[in-house]
Amino acid sequence: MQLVPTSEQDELRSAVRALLDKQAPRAVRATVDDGAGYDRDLWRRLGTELGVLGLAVPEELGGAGAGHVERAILAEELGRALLPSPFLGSAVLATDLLVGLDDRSGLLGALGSGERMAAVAGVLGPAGDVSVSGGGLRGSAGPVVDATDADDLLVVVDGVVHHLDATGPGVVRTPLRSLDPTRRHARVDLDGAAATRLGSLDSDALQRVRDLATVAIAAEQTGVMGAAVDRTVAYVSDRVQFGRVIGSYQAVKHGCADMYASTEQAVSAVRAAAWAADHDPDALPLPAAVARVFVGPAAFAVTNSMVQYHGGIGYTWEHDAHLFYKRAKSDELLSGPPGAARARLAELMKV
Amino acid sequence: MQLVPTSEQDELRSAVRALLDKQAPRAVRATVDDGAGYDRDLWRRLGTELGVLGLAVPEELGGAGAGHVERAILAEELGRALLPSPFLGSAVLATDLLVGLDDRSGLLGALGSGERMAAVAGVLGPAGDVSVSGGGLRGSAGPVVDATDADDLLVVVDGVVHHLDATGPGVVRTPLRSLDPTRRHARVDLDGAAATRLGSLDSDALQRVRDLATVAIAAEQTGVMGAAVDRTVAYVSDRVQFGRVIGSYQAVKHGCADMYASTEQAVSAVRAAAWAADHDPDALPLPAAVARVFVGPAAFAVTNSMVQYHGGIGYTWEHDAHLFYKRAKSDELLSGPPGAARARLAELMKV
Amino acid sequence: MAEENWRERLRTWLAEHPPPPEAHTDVAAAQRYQAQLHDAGYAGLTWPKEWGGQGLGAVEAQAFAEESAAADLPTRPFMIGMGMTGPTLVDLGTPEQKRRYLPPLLRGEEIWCQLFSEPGAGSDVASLRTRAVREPDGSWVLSGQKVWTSNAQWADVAAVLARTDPDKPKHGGITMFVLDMRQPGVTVRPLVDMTGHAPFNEVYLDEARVPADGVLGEVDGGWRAATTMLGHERVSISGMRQRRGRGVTSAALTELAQRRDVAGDPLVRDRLADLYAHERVLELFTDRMRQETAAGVPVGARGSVGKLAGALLAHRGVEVAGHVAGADAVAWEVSDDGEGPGDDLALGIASAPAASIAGGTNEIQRSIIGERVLGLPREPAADRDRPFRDAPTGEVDRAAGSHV
Amino acid sequence: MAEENWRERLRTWLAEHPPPPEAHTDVAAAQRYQAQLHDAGYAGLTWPKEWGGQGLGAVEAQAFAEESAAADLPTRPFMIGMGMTGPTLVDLGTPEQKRRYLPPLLRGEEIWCQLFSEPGAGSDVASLRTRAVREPDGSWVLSGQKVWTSNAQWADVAAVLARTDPDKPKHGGITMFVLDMRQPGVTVRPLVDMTGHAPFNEVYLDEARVPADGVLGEVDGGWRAATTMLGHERVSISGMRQRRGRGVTSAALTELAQRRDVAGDPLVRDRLADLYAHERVLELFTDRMRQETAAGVPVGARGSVGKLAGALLAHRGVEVAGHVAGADAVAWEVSDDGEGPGDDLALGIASAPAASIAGGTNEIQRSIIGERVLGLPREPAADRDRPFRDAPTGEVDRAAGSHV
Repeated sequence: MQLVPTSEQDELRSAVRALLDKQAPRAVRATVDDGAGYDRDLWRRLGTELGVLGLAVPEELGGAGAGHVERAILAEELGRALLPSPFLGSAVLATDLLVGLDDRSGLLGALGSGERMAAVAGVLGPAGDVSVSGGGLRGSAGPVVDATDADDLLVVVDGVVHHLDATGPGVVRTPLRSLDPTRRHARVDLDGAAATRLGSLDSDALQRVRDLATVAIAAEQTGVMGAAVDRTVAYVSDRVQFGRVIGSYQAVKHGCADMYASTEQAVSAVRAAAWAADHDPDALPLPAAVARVFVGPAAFAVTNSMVQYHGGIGYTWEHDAHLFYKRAKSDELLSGPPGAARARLAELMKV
Repeated sequence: MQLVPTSEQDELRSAVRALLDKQAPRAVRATVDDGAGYDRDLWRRLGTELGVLGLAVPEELGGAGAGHVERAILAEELGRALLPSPFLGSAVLATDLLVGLDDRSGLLGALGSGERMAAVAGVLGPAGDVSVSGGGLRGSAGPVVDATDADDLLVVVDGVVHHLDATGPGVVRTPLRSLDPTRRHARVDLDGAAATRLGSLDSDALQRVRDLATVAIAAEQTGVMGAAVDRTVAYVSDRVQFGRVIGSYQAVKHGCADMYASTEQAVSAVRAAAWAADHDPDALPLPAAVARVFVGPAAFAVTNSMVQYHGGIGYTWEHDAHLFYKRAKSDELLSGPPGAARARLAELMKV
Repeated sequence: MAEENWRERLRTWLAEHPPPPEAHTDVAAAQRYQAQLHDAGYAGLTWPKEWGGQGLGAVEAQAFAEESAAADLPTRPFMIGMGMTGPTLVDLGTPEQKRRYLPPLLRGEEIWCQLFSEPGAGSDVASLRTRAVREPDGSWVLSGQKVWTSNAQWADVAAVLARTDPDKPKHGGITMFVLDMRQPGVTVRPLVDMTGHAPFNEVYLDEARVPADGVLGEVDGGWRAATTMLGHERVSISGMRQRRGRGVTSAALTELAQRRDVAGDPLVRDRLADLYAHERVLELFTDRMRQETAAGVPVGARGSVGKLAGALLAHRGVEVAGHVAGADAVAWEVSDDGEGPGDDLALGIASAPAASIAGGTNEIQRSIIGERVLGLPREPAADRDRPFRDAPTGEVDRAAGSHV
Repeated sequence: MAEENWRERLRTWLAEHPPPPEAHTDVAAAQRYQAQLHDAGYAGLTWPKEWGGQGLGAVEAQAFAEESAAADLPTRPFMIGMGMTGPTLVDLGTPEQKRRYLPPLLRGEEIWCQLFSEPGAGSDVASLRTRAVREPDGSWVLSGQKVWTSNAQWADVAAVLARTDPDKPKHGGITMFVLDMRQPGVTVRPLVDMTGHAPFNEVYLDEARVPADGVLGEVDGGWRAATTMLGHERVSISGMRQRRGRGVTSAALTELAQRRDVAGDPLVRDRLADLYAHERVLELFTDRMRQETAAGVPVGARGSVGKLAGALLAHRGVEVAGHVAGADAVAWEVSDDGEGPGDDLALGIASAPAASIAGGTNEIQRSIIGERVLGLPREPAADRDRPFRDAPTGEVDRAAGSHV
C-alpha cells in the first residue's frame, strides 16, 4: 500500500493549489456573502486548463485515467480552499455513476471538461419518493447536494439511473437553507419530467459509488483540517496576549498539536482508502468506512479548535474560520449521523 | 432543595474525616499490600464511637434517624479515604433492604453498631441462579460485593429476602480477583444452606434499594474525586520541572481546573439525589440516575488525571494514585456498563 | 413570614402585569415595562434606597429570580446596567454620579453598554489601546476602537476603559469613564458573527468627549473598577447564550428525535440521556452556588466552573445534535414565513463557540480556576511590570484582515 | 531484485529457525537466539560492517521489520541496546568503544540498559542530580539514584547520565558514561508499578566506578548524546505498551463482546467500531512514517504524533472495555492455573496510564509537536541559563513519601 505521494501527485497538488490560492477566496465570498452560485468559469478552468475533473475516469471513457488517489488530492485541495463547487455532485457522484454504467453518451466528457454540472438524487441521503410514471419521473427528492446549480440531474430509482435536463419542463428545484454556506443543496420536484434511462446498477455497484463518495468527502475533510491547522498556527504565532505570542501558551500550543496529530492521522487514513479504491477495489469498503468514522468527528474537532484559538475574530462572519467549522460539521453529517458510519464499520468488522 | 450542608452535617463530616485521616491509611495498605480483610475494629469504631453506620435508619428501627444526605457524607469520606470496608454491602444494601422490610430482628442493630458485617446477593449485579429448594438455598451468586468478609448474607430470590449465616454449613465463599484492591468480592455457592425468610419486597421497593445504592456509590465517588483533586493540586504545587512548579504550566493547571470543575458538579448532583432520597422519595429515580450518569465517567476521568499529573510516581504501586483510579473505574462499572445507566435515564426522561 | 408575604405580592403583581409581547423586540416597550417594574418596587432590589433601589436582601433577590423566571421579563437591554455598570457605580461612583445615573438606569430610561474589549485586547483586556487625553479644562478626549459590545446600538451611556498613562505598566495606566453615547465622536456599527446575526457591535471613538466629572473611580485606577465589573459579566453572557443555543438542548433534541422517529434508537437515547445529565448537573451546580450566596458564601472565582461547564455543554449539545438530526442538520426547507426546521439547530451549532470564547475563553476560565480557586501559581508574564508603551501587545497586522 | 532475493532468503531462514518458545521468558535463551540471528547476518542490518553490522540500507531494514513481525522474535532484552545505546555508540563512540561494545551487543552477549530518569528528573531529564566525580587517575566515581529502568535486572552494561559540572547551566554540565553494571557500587531493585508487576527497576549507584575511557562523547557534552538517544526511545516503549494493553484492543474486546453475548448491542458495536477505526488509523500513520523514512524523509519530531495517538488509544480502549465488560471488569474468578478472564482486561486498564507517561508524557509530546513540528515558541524557562546548583529542581519532600 502506497501512503506517500509520487512526485507526479505532488505536482498535481501544486497546480491545483496555485489556481485555487488565486481564485478561490473571491469565489468563496461571492457565494457566502452575496449568495452567488458556483463559479462556472473557475470550474471550467479546473476541467480544461488543469484537466482534473475526470481524474478517476478511465481513458477509454474520455477521462484522465489517473485514479482515486489523484482525485483525493483534488478533493483535499478543494476542501482546503472551501471552494463552492459541484465537486461532490458532478465530479464524484454523477461521474462515478456514469463510470459504473460504462456510459458513452458524452455526458462524462461534458462533466469532465466542466462544461456542464450534474447532481445526483437517490444515492446519498434520503431516497425521496420519485417513481417512474408514464414516460417521465414524478415525486420529490432532497436535499440533493449541488442540485441548485446543476445542468443535469441523475435520479436513481430502484437501481435504474435516469438522466434529466435540470432546466427542463417538469423539473422544479427549490434551493434549501444549509448549515454550510459554501455548499448548495436543493429539493427537486419532478412532475412528469422527461428522463432518459441510462442503465442500471446492482446494489454492490451502488455501494461502490457510495464508498467512493465517502473517500472523496473524507479527502475533502483532510483538506479542511490541513488548512485549519496552517491558518491557526499562523494566527497564534502572531497574536500577542499578556505580553506573549499566544502560541507559546501550552493551552494553545497543545491544542494545535492535537489538531496536527489528528490531521496527520486522517491524511493517512484517506490515502489508504484512496489507494484501495484504485488498487484493491474489493477491499475498499473497510478502509472507506474506517476513514469516515475517524475523519468525520476529527475534522469537526479540528475546525472547532480553529475557531477557539482565533478567539473573537474567529467568531465573526468576516473571518473564514466559521466556514471551515460549518463545512466540517456538514461533511460529517452529509451521509447520516456518526452512529450510522460506525454501525456500518461494525458490520464490515463482523462484530 | 437544600444543596448546602447544615453545620451539623459539616460536623459529621469533620468527625468522620478526623478518624479516617488517622486510621485509614494503615488499613488501606494492609488490604492492598498484605491482602488483609476489612478492618473490623475500625468498622466498629465507626458504628459505636461515631454512630454513623445507621445514619439512614429510622430511630424506631434503632438507627440514628438522620438521613441519606448524612449517609452520603459518610460515603464521601469513606471514598476519600479509600477505606476497604463493607460500607456498600453492609451499611447500604443490607441496611436498606432491612429498612425496606421494616425488620426488627435485631440484625439492623448489629450492622449499625459495626458488630456484624453483611453482604447482599441478587440486588446489584448479576442475579445468579440461586433457588429455594427444600428448607435451604441452592445455587451460585456473584460477584457479591463485600461477601468475603461478611458475617451475614441476605439473598434476594424473586423478591423474597433470605437471611443466612455466612459462615454456616452449605455456604462457600470464594474470593474473587478484582480491579480495585480496596474492595473485596466473592462468589457465593449455596448447597442447601439454611436460610430465614425475612419478608419480601415488590419491584418498586427493590428499585428504591438500587437507587439508594446508586446515590451512595455516587457519593463515594465524589469523595474519591475530592481527594484526587486535593492530592493532585498539592503534588503539582510542589513538584518542579524545567525550573518551575509544574502546576504553573497550563497543561497541568488547566487539567486540574477540569478536575475541580467536574468534581464540584458531581458534588452538586449527589447532594440533589441524596436530598430527594430523604425529602422527595417518589422523585428519587431521576436524580439518582442523573448522578450515576454524570459521576461515573467523571470520577474516572478525574482519577486518570490524578495519575497523569503525578507522572512516574503516580504510576507506582507504592503511591495511592492507582487506588483512586481503580476505585473510580470499579465504581463506574459495579452496576453495569455506562450505557445501561444512560438507558435507564433515557427511560426516566421518557425519551 | 415577611419574605412569604413579599413573594406572594410579587407573584400577584407579575400575574397582573405580564410583559407585553412586543417588549422582547421593541426596546421602547421594554423600557416602559421596566419603568412599571420600578414603580412597583421590583427594580434594584438590593440597591440602596437613596439611589432608587429597594434596600432589600439576598433572600428577596433569590425569590425574585425564582418568581420572575417563568414570566420571561424583557430584561435584555438592561442587563449590563443592572448587572455590571450599576453595581460598579454603587461601589465606586461619586454621590453626584449615583444621583445622576442610578435612578434612570433602574427605571430603564437610560440604557448602558460596556466598552472594554478591543481588537488587540481580547483575553488580555488590560492591553487596551484606546487613548484618553486630558484637556486643559479637565475634560477628556477619547479615541480608539471597541468591539463585542452588546447593547451599543441603543445605549445612551457607556462605561468605557481607556489608557490615560502609557508610561505606567499596563494595569496601572487605565481609567474608567462614563461616556455619553449620543455624541458625534461615537460611531456604532453592527458586528455580524458566525451565526449570521449581529448581536454585538463595533464602536469607534473619534475624539469623543467626557467631562471632568466623568471619571468612574480614580484616574489610572480603572483596572480595579474593571475587575469588579468583569466579575459580573460571566452571569449575563450565559443567559444570552442559552437563548441562542436552545436548538441543541436535550429538550429540543428529544423533541426532534421524536419528530424524526429516531427516539427509539439506542444510540440516540444514550446521547440524549448523557446531554440531559450534564445539563441538569450544571443547573444543580448553579442552584447550589445561588444557595451558597444566599447563605453568605460568595461564589467568587468558582463562578468560572459554571461558565466553563456551560461552554462544554454547548459543544456537547452540538455533538448530540448530529446524532439526532443526521443529514437533516445539513440542509432544510424554508417555509413561507422564512423559517425552517433546521434554523434553531443551525443557530445552536453556530453559536456554540461563543460560549467558549465570549466573556472569557475556556482557557481563561481554567486559569482562573487553577489560580484563584486552587491556588496554583500564575503563568510568568513578560509584560506585567513594563511601561505599557514598551510592552508587546495583541495587534495583528491589519493587512491580513484580522481585526480582533 | 537484489532486495527481493534478500527478503526471500530471510523468509526462508526465519521459517527454518523459529525462536524457541522459552526465549520469551528466559533471557539466556533469548541471547542464544540473538547470536544465531547475528551469525546468519540479520542483526545490526544498517550498522557499519566494521563493528559487526551488515552495512545494509533502509530498504532491507523495512523488509526485515515486515518479515520478522509474524515471527515474534525475542528482542525485548536487546531493544535498548539495538535501538538506543548502540546507534549512539556508532555516532559518538571512540573506535575502541565501538570495537569493545558493538559486536557483543549485536550478538546479544551483553545486554544494555539506560540510566537517565531520576526521582527528581522525570520530564525534565536534564535536571538530573547523579554526580560523577573525577579521580586523580582520570577515572570517575558515580553516586545517585535512577528509576524507570527497563532491563536493569539482567543488564551487563549501562549508558548513564551524570552531572559532572554543577556550576554550568543544567544542560551543559552532564556527561554520558558507559557503566559496568556488574560491580558492587550498583544495586538494582524491582519497581512495582500500578499493574502490580515490576517491568522496571530502581538503580542505586553508590560510588560506582567508570574508567577514564568510559566517557561516551565529550565530558560535559552528555546532553547531546542523550538527545540522540531519546529520539529512539519512543519507538521501543510503544512496543512494550502494546503487549500489556492487549486486553483493551478492539480485537480482544470484540471477542469478549461475543463471549458475553453483547456483540449485538448497538452501543457496544458503536464503541468497538470507533476503537477499531482509531487503531487502524494509527497503524496507517505508522506505516506512512515508515514509508517516508524509507523514501528518505526523516520522521523526526513527527514521531511524537504516533506516541501521543498511542497513548490516547490506550485510554480509548479502557473506555470501550467498560462498555463491553460492564461489571465483569470489576471482579472475576481465578481458575486453577491462577488466571482469570478479567486479568488481561485489568492489566490493560491499569497499564493504560503508562502510555501517557513513560517515554515522555502526553504533555511533553504535545510540546514537541507544537514547538518542533509547528514551530511555535517555547515556554519561557526559568532555569535554562542559570548554574545548575542555583536552579530549582524537581525534588519533592521525601518525608511525604514521594520519590519520583
